[in-house]
Amino acid sequence: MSSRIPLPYAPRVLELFQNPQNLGRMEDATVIASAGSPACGDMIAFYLKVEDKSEIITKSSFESYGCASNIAAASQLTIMIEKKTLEEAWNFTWADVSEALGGLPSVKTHCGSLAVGALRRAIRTYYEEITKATPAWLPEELTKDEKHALEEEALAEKLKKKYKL
Amino acid sequence: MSSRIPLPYAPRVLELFQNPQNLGRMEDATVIASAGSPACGDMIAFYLKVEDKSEIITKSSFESYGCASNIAAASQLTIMIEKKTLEEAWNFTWADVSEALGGLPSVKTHCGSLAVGALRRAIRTYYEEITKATPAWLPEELTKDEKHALEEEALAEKLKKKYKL
Amino acid sequence: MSHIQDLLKQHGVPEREVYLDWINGSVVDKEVFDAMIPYYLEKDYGNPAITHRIGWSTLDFYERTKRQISQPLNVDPQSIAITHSFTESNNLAIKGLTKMYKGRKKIIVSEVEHLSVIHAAKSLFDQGYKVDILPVSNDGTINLDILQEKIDDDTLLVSLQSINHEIGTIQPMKEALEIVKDKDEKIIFHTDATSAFGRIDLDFSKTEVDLATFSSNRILGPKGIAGLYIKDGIKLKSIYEGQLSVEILAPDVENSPLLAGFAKAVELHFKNFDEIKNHTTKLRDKLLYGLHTSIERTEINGPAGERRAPDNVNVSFLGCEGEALTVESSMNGIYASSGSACTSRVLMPSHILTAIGRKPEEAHGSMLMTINRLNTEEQINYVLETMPKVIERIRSITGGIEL
Amino acid sequence: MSHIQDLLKQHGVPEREVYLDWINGSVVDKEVFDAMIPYYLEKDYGNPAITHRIGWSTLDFYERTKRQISQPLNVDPQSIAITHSFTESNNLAIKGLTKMYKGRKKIIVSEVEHLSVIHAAKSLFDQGYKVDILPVSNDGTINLDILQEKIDDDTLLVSLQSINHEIGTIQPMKEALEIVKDKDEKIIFHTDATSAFGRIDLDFSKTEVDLATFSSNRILGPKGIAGLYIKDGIKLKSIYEGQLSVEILAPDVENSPLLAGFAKAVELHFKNFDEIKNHTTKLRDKLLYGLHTSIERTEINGPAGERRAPDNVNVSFLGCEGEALTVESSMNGIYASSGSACTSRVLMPSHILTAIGRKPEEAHGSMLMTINRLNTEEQINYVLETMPKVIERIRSITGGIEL
Ligand SMILES: Cc1ncc(COP(=O)(O)O)c(C=O)c1O
Ligand SMILES: Cc1ncc(COP(=O)(O)O)c(C=O)c1O
Repeated sequence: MSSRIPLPYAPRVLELFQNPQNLGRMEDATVIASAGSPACGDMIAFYLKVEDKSEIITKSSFESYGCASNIAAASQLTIMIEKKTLEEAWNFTWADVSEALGGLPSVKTHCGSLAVGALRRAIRTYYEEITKATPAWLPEELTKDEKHALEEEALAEKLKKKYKL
Repeated sequence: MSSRIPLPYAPRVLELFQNPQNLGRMEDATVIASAGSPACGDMIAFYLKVEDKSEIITKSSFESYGCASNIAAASQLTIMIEKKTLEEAWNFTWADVSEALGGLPSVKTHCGSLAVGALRRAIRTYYEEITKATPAWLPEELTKDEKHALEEEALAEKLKKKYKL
Repeated sequence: MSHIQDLLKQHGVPEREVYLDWINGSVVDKEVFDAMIPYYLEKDYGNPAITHRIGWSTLDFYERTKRQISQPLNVDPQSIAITHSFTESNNLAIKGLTKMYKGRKKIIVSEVEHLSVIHAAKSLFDQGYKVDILPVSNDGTINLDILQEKIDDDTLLVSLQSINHEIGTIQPMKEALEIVKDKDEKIIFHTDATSAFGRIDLDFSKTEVDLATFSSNRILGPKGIAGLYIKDGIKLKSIYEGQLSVEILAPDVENSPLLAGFAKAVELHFKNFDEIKNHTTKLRDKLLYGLHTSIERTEINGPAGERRAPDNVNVSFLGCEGEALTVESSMNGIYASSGSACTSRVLMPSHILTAIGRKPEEAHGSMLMTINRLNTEEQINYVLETMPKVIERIRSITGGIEL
Repeated sequence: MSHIQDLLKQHGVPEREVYLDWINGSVVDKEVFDAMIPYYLEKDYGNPAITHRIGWSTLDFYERTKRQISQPLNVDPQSIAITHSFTESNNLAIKGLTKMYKGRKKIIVSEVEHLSVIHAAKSLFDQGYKVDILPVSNDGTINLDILQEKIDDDTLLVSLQSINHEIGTIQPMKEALEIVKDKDEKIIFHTDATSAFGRIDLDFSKTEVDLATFSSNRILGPKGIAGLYIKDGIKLKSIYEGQLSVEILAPDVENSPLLAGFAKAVELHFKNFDEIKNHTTKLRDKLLYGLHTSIERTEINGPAGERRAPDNVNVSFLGCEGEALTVESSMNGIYASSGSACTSRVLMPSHILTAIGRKPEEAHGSMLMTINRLNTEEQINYVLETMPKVIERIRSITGGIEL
């Protein structure tokens, strides 16, 4: 049976929704990545400015097509990774993001997850396209949060087929 | 599914219930008959004083163990048969009684019916036990209203068995 | 049918009136009503699953009231499903369970359960379920030995009420629960606590009760809203289909004013639990024993003393038919109901009175009076003064008819 | 979860507030509320099937209110079953029918029916029923040619709504009914008229409609009470079990204050039917066309003009996600809902918007606003002034993401 779900956001979600930090396209980004799909109602683009040697994220920003928690999660993550190395940034999980937001309703965990997926894609892209060398700490296999993004994108394809678009 | 039933009595039912005409045992009755069964929650005793030759009912009365409509129906019938011949009295049906009462709720038709059954039993008893001769107008077969009384009595026996009394 | 107004005119309004038919309909407490007003007119009237200010505010209200409603049972608010009525709760407990638990096919209920339990169980016959009916003693107490015997590997559910709604028997719930769970923990135990809520202690936090029905309108809350306690881990399926919102087992139940009333009724009733219990018990005994001693050929239905619900009076006046009794009482301003066949569509006497061994003519002469905290001692005195005349008149109509 | 109050504090109370989410929750009219008061506190609170003054008086009240409620449909009051909700009415119509009519096994519904219809029909799969789903055109109109094709000897029931609840399509009910009954009079025709009651003429006296669902809380009456019209001769069985009283198809629905409110809401609404219709139609068009012309990349969902419900506004703002839209609107004091997946438990967009061929990203960006007679032109002006800013901000968050 289909149904609506109550969404008792923590105030931090609304705060970031109202006043998102680090919102918007970054023209001079070192790397860009996106995750999710508009067909699922959730998509995030992630921009990173990475300092060369130190691999420190000096600036990051996002764009989001998504619900309030999606926007808040992406914004929250950009705040968390500020001045962190790529390795440090990699290690943030959706649970960290959710916690920083005061707890997301369980149906919304995929929003936190999607932000993390987009960030990790950006980090992988950095090593694949910029340094062309993979550091030891970067797992070869996709992590859960990255897979989640893939799943959502696959679902979008299915939806498109279902509705014959 | 068992259920309660609304009983929107006409005011005449309540009037006769409050102030029943011709209530009570008649010591000098010509004939007495009863119908129904306490096990079913409905029983009527009918008393007739019959003038010898003319076969006119000079007085009748009743006792009732039953609901308001049962009491009202019996009382109403005693009023209707006053000064009537036995033949005329015989011809009153439960529909006549119900009409005189302003219409009984359909689940209560058996109450009107029971009063008529008791009266007819009294009339039969009169011919069987007093005159010992059956007039031509008196049907040999039991009428519907008499059968109804029998059915109710049979149901009482069944109830008694069911509850092992 | 428009002659009902004439009937009422014929009846008249008695000078003194005493309402003792709380089980069949009830006003709400004035304070309860006041608590409902804002939710009808201005506040938290939204859908608690919508993401805007009114929706969120309604959600906040919803969670707060569910917390209040769950308090007397001492359980997690999340374990309470809101429904429209105790009847729906009973149906959800029984049919909703059988939709989720396949395999076991036996349901055990008692003979004196409310019809919503008995009929809900029997409605499953055509899906291969077997319904075992427990007999009761002549005061309405469930036979625990037979319960012990009937439980087997095929038993899915035992549904036994906490207090009987008609004759007030307080059932040995603790013992029944022990028997069931000792034999097999997996058997689900449901209790219809509708008539027990607010009458006896119902702390479920330390028991193994799996499901419990309770309702708002037995404690002067509004009708149209009720609850089902569902122990964590028990799975049910909604008994009808629709769009679900906060409640995931019953569509279309989110109703702020009724919830506000339910919560307020709970607050008021349980704040004064002991006082209400003492008050009604005193009036109950006064009425029950008063009728029994002052009117001859009067029998008490159900147990006496501690084992009787504090608000239940049920007696049979021999030689009286119950519908006539309620009408004559009514004309004297006393409002009560009867287990007589004449008040039922199927013309059968109350299944509860026959279950305790009453002869049909005893059942027909029964009167059920429930005592509410709004009733006063003066009212009971009036009833005690008046009923002998009522009975005398009805018996005079019965006259010499032998029963 | 207790942080909802903090969430509300963070949100704040906007200076101006316009409620347009009537489909999801509603206050009652002040006059309706006033009509309910006596039945909560002092009057006709009894059970209408009990033989005492309070019972009879309640019965009289019950019959009078049912008469009022049946008037707009121009049918016999006895043909109206009272239920707790339109969801229950829809379930009773569909499942209650299949319990009585054995043999035929096909049910035809449209793609855009309310979930209570679609899911009730589908719940019968395991009893061997087949559910045929009619497609709709891109304004939501039922495809009558396919209806014609699908009807066969096995068809028991056709259930088609009168007005779509989400995109406001007024369905060609008369034509659909003719097609069905011309082919086979024995096929039962049900219409979910919940969103049509009070919006279009629903005189069933001269039609062959067999069953029709309607509800109180769409015309500023209280929630918790609804109706099902059942044409004389059609047999249904109650969908759950209990003690029945006046209503013989739904246990435990006799609720005097809610009935009083329902009847009063009917009286007030239909007394002013034309006025309400003109008022809402005017505001609807102002809002619908206003949004469409002042905000680029905005698409209207559902038909325009005469074939659209007088109170329905539904548009998709491309490049916006619906939940974010409702939140941003809310912070500007505009309360509406969305067909976005993000507001649903299953994360799927509205089945109605996808049925009319909207791409998922169009469905996600939809906003449903319903206009009530309590809304004013000034409020609509405020919405028209404010929404461009709302959309602009949401689109700025989406930024360059390509959809
Ligand atoms: C357990 C229980 N039994 C019985 C009833 C009511 O019985 P009746 O409808 O016969 O008065 C209720 C509630 O009304 C109830 O909760
Ligand atoms: C026909 C119809 N559809 C839909 C709805 C409600 O839909 P939702 O719960 O999705 O707002 C209602 C009533 O609420 C309805 O009557």
